[in-house]
Amino acid sequence: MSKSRAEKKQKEMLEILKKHGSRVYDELNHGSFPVFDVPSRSVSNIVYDEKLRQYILGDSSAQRSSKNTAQVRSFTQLMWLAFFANRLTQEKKSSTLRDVYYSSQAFAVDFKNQAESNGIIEDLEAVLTKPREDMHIFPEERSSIFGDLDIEYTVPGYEGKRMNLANHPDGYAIGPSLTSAELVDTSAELVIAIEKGGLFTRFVEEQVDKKFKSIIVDTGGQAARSTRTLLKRLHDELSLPVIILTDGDVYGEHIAMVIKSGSANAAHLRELTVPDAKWVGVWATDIERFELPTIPMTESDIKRCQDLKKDPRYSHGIWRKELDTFLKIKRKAELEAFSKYGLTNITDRYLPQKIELARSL
Amino acid sequence: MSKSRAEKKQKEMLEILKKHGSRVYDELNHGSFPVFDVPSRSVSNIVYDEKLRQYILGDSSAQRSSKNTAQVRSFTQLMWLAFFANRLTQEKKSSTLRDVYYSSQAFAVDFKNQAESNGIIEDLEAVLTKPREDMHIFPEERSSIFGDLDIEYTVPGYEGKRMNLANHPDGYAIGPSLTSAELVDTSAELVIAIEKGGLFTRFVEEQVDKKFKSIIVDTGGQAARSTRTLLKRLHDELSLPVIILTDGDVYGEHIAMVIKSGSANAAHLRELTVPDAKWVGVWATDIERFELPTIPMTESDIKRCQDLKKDPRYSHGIWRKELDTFLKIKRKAELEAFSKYGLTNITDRYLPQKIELARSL
Amino acid sequence: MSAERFNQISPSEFFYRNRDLAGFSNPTRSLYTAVREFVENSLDACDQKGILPDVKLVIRAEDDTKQDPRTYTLTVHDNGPGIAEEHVPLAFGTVLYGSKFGLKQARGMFGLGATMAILYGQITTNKPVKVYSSTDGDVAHSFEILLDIQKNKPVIQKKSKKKVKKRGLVVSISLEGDYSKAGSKIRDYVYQTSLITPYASITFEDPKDNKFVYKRILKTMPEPPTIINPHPHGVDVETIRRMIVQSRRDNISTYADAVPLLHKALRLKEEDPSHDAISERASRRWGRLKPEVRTAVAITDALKCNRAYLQDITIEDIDLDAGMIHYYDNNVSQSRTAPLQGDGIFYSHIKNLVAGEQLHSFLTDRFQRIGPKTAQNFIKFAGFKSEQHIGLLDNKDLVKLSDSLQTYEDFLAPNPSCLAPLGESPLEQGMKKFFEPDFLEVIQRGASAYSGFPFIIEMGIAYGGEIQSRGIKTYRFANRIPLLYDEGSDVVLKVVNDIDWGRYKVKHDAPMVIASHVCSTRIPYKTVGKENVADRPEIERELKLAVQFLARRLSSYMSRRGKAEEAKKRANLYAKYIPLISQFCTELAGRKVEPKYTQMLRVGDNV
Amino acid sequence: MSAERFNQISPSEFFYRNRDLAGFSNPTRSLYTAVREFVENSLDACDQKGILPDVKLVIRAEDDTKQDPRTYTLTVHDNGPGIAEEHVPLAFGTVLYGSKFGLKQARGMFGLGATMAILYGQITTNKPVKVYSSTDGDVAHSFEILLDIQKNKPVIQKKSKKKVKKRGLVVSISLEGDYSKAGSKIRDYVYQTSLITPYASITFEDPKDNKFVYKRILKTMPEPPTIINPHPHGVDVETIRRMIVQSRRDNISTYADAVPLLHKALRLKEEDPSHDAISERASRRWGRLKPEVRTAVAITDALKCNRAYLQDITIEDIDLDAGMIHYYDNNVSQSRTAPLQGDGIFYSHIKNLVAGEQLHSFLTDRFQRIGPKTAQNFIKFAGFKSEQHIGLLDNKDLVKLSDSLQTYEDFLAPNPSCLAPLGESPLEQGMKKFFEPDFLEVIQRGASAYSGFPFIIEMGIAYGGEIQSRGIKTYRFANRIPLLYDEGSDVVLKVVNDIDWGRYKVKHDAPMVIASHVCSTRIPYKTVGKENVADRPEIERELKLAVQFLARRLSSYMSRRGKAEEAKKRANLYAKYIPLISQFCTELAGRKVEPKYTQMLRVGDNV
Repeated sequence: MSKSRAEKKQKEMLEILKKHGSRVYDELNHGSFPVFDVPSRSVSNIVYDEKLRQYILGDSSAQRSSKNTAQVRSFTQLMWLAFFANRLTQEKKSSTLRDVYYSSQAFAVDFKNQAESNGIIEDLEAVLTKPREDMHIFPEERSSIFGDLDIEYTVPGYEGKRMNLANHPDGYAIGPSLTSAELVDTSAELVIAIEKGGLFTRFVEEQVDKKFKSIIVDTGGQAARSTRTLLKRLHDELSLPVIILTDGDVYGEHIAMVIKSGSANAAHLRELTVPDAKWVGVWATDIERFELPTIPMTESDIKRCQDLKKDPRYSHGIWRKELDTFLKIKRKAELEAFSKYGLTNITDRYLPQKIELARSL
Repeated sequence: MSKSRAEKKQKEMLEILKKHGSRVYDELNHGSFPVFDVPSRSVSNIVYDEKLRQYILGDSSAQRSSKNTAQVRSFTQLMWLAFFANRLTQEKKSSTLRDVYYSSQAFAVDFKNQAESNGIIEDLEAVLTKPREDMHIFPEERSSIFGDLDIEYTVPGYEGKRMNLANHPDGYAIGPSLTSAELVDTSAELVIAIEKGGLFTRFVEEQVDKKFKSIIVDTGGQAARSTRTLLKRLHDELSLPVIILTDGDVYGEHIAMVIKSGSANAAHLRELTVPDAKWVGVWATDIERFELPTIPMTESDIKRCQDLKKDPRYSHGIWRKELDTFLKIKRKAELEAFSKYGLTNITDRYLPQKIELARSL
Repeated sequence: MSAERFNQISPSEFFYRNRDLAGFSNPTRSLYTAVREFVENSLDACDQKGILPDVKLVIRAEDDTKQDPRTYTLTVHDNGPGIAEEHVPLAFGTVLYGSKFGLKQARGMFGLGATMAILYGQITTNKPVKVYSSTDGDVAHSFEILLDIQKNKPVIQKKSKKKVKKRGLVVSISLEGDYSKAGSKIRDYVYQTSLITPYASITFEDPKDNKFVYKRILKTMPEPPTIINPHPHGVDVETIRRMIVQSRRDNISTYADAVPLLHKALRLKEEDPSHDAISERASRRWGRLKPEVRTAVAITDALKCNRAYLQDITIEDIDLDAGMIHYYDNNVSQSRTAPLQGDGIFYSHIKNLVAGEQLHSFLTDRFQRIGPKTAQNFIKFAGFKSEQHIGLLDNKDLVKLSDSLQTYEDFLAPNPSCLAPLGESPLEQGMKKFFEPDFLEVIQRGASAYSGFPFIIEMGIAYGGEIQSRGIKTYRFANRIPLLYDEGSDVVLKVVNDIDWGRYKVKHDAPMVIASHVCSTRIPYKTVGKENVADRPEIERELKLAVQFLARRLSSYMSRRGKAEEAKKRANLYAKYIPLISQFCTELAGRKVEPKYTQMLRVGDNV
Repeated sequence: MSAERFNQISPSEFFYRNRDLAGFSNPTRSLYTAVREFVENSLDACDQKGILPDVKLVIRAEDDTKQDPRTYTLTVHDNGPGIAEEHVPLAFGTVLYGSKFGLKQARGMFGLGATMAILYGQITTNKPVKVYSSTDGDVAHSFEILLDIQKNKPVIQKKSKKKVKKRGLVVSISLEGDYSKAGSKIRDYVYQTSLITPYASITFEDPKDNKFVYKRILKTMPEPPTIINPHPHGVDVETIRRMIVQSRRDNISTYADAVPLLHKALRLKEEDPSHDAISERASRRWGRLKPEVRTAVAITDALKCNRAYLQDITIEDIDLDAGMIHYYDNNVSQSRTAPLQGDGIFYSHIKNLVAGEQLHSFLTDRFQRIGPKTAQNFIKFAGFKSEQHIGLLDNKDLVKLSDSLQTYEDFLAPNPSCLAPLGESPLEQGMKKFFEPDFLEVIQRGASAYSGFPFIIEMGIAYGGEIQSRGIKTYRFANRIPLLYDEGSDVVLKVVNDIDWGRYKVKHDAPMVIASHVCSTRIPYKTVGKENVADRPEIERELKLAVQFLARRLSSYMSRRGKAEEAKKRANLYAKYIPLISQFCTELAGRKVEPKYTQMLRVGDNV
């Protein structure tokens, strides 16, 4: 089974790339200027899909034509990226956004800067409706995972090797090999995604994995796409419920929301959301309830709150209520704030309540 | 052996804390106001020690007296921290800088802000001449390690368990359990410290560990102190030479220098340096030699170059030469720049040359 | 054209003590201000007589070995009409003596500046101003004049005359100045003045013997402006009061023509009848006498004088309340006052004279933009009666009349014939010669008005060609004076900066010049220094329309120019990128041979 | 004290057209400026006569139903010396007519402001100014006066007199104003004026019938300043020229006393000898005649007139180059000119008169700070000779003399007796009453000078008590006028802000007031608006020394006050922290019982 999944993915990617390559080849051969239809990622084309419970792209798309002098350069860049992705996929080599930027220089399709090359990568994702990780382009941010989970690697040199992710108490970095590994078996009944490395260590140390039969994931702030993919797979493939713990501020709330229903700038992709994930804290209402040490909200915190209130996903339920409470109390608290009551207060008292709560939702 | 080392450390820490506690107790009991001698960490008291090849604190120290109204508050904070470190060490619990800040609130010795609490932690380090990691206070930054290295954990719940660090190709996070583990065995003959996660993945993927019999460490930019401790232990306990690869800029050069001989703001500690570590690239001279894509140096890059030239450690050899070259060419290059010549160019061509070079030094 | 009417309006000690007010605060600023005042006087004089100006400005250090600030000689030569011998001392030796007090556009305002420069020169060097004036191109009168500051009167030190071959005026003063600091400003001033006065030749010789020559670019001059009645929106109570006094004086003064004919009109035999004879005869023939004759008779009677005396006096005012006639006796050159008797037909006649014209005719005769119908409507609006005599209005009425004139909204906009814009063609020729641009367009907007003062905007945009500077450079002019300082707060700059130039295809660093000229009978300067124009909404609007018009023209030029460049660029782009696309898709499609794209490269050439 | 010498220095149309210059640019600003001008005139008048001022200011809306801007009546009553009946029309109906032109400190400067206010009132409402003046406290003369702006002369509309019981002046004008906007500024002005004039009672009734009363705090007045000779550093060429003319005139005018005695001195029999008789007899007795008699003879001879005529004329000037005598004929009230004959002893005498005094005595007599020795040294420095006659100096000499006077460095600093500072005690009493502070200290610095003008700094600092405001509040005064606007660029603010108050234990939000008063014969204002003082280094230095002195005093006060608070704070700190230290070290040391620290807490109380 492990081989088939990774290989299927590879085959799919190579086919779709070849299809686009052939089309362009044929058009050139007939003397006509080739074009791509690139789904528009402008704000006006990003809509919230109630059914999918995430942001998706609307129907609007823009033609990128090699005939248009303003577009021929970026058309060429897009073609080069497809060509480069094709090589990476065939050779099963991973690369980073930064690698892509530099690699282009060998082919005289130099990007002005990293931002331009990132933009073209998103364009290609939208054209192929595949995440860049499928093209073997990975982010550099690292997050970690810990817990009783057996995986089987598919990366070259490790094919078929297995690993239990509870063996190294500092946690396992989530990189290309973990993201592409098969998830074989687990005794866990829950995934706890937590925003901060410090708390991750505390959770491991306090054996939250054992006490609550859980897999602990450190998202490292806003969760990188590979982390979100892994969370989705834990949920979908192993049927594990996912709960999210963040700092008690508007950014924490949004970290949870992005895991649950995606971010606006990945509206062109649909494999990154965990719609059933539950945000369990730290809520604005917890701040009062647990009398946590707080910090005043800044101007920009308040602004961010007000902006989010316009987002349809924040128009109801807990999401709306907590935003309103933040705006009322105008203060925020960090996860570490529980240390005021002792280092293990968060795992001994707060977490059990919240897990209980999540079950009841 | 494994037990003795970690336990020895623990015992040492508890003893020194008790010694200070008893002294203060006795003074109070005799009706005199207790004081601490805190070595001064001001710039004027930081000197470069040619023999130790690192910055150390000079002889100047300041008395912090509980009698002085301007100092009684910070004296109390220092006492509380010793008290808190004592509990952490006894219970073998780890905590973060942020935890310390919040934990104080339970004891009415509240810190104004994180900066103040960090300052007191450094004061205590200086008083005890022990790094905070020995008091079980860890940073949140994470770096990773990969390679054929057997370790044996000493953290609670994992005592005696072993792990080989080549099993998870995304790398192992370097946290409290890894830093405190015993280094049991390795087949490696070399440690390669590399500045960036992206390159770390590339190195693992290209099996640099096998090809060059090496352990690969991702420093994640400026190496955190736990990472430097681990590097030092790899060098000292396993007699492995350490080479360092950074971006080709002045900050990269300084990352290497800090691993080699410490940073000025840890001048009060002496277990964090690897004086024999070798910086092998990317050098300014490499930029010209390999015709790498470059970025112009900014004003602040140039300023930084000129500042470093005043540091005695940069007054000679390769350190001086490369700074001068940077100032001459006024351009810099990243490690990824080698991707211009293909993704594996750096591992296939550049790295072997540099390892060869390091051996000859 | 008639001779200038000179009249003295008031003196000068005040300015000696407050010379900062007129721009003479320090050696740098003073040298610059003195240059401006003399050059502008010369240009104004030529303009008013329709003479193509030749102006030469010379600045010399009197002692080259000294450091700045030091003494300079400043000399301005022109080919203007000159000043009549008898007016020279007063014109250059009296503060607030001049010929520019009417309601029309001129550079200077109060005849203050040149005399201030002379005064400044005198108090810093104690040397007289030297003037050479020839009104006929044949004889020049030369003067050396000091000012008696306390008395505000000229003291002639030397006077002579000689034969010359050219008409015009030369003025020369010594003054303390700082050319090392003022130099660049003076050079800018001369340069920009030449640009806005393309019909003038201007030469400047500086203290280092550099010579800056700007030859005239065209030989036609703009129409000189005419003096006209004030617009109702531009007057206050004091102005109306003066107009009423003037009206009464005009009314009374008609008698003067009747004086020589008095004995004839009254059928008297004597050449110079006595006032008794006149009164007696006039009483009998009263019904048959013309109004001006009646006036002459009434005055003879009031003053008890004979006809000859009447011929030698000028009636200044008649004050019924005080029962006095004020008159000027030309024989003794003195004002005199005589009592006015209080009854009889002669007194009634005088009373009627003083009552003055009726409001309706007063409005139509003495204001612009008030015809019979407008007058009627306005009078109704203000709550007066048409037949009311203006001489009988009391204080409250005057204030009401003034307020109503300010607030009545149906007057037409002010008549612009008192303005003298440069004209589109002269502005265009000037800018063409100065900038040699690739693109040039000018516009003169129609006349508009703010608070009763008419104004006209002229503007030109030049682009490319020999223009070396990067970014939009704006030259600002007001009544043909360049405005050099305090750019920041000027309305023209504001308008230019508010334009979204990108919309007109103009880049940030375009080589472009804008020249803007505001003409008005009263420029609303923000400061006494006359260096920037306030942002009155009416002026801002006109400036904006002018800039937008020119920007649209520039935009279409840029489009045309762009097309050719576009085609070339296109071909280059295709040649660069199509082969790359070909290479990449070949590998992607898994082919060995590249597609045949060569003919597509040619497409680029003619799309 | 002698009566004020009124003299007219010059007129007004200019100001009608440029009223912005004097602060009458809009209804808000104009109302405020008018208040200032009248109040300051009243205070100046009282000061100069040593009268404790009672000033009442009343502003009423003429029609309460109208909106701002509307017509207000502004009335100022004072108990000053009043103005003599014959001077009233000119004083209020002529621009630049006044009594404040000498070199001494006063609030107003040129008698311009009050008349400008009247002029502004007239052109906005066309109503006359009303003046009630009583110089004897018995009879008051009342006037209603309009200005004839063109002629710069008063037109009396009504005049009457009545019995009164109080001396003083009441001035009332109607003007367009905007109290809703100007109100807070006017109230500030009255408040601050009272603070710096603690010997005055000032009452202000505003249009809403609010009454602001500031009673006098003390009953002694500062010494009035005296008029003195100019300091050599403060003169220019023009001033020197005038001084020479004045010296010559003084020299000549001595003859007047000799005229009645002429026949006696010459031993002539006739009461009114002819000029022939005079000349003949004088030639023979010449050696025995006094200088002033010789002068009288020489002039009779020159004018060919008899003694009686000589008594009726005033010699204005004698111009040797032109060979003319200028004189004023009191009989016909006209200036006249007569030729001067060119030889004989009489002419020689006149020549000597015109040559004037010798440079040495000119310097010692007409300047302050030049005694005989200084004069000698200076003359050597300047390259002149002591016995040179000043009337014979040519232009070059004059300029050289002027330059040398400016640059010679060994003159003593200007004499401050022309200044009238308030004095330390009055300032202290004023601030005490106004602020009721916990701490108060004032200082008057010694006199100093810049560019030939003397000045004195007075300053006070008040702290705590009833002062409610947070942060340092600075009141600025110059010559007893409050400066309310343009704080940003004022030198006083600069000095106050540059002080490192922390060094003096003064916190950022301290409840503290600084009052600073600069007195000078000429305050170096930065702008015409007279609202901020320029940063001359000499003034800045004195201000700094004053602030530092006061700050040091404040600092020691704060120290004393701080000690007690300190001890209390210490005890609190120990009580809070020692138990914590005890708790922590007990656990660290592995003990069960806490150490005995209670007695240490008591240590805090008395350390």
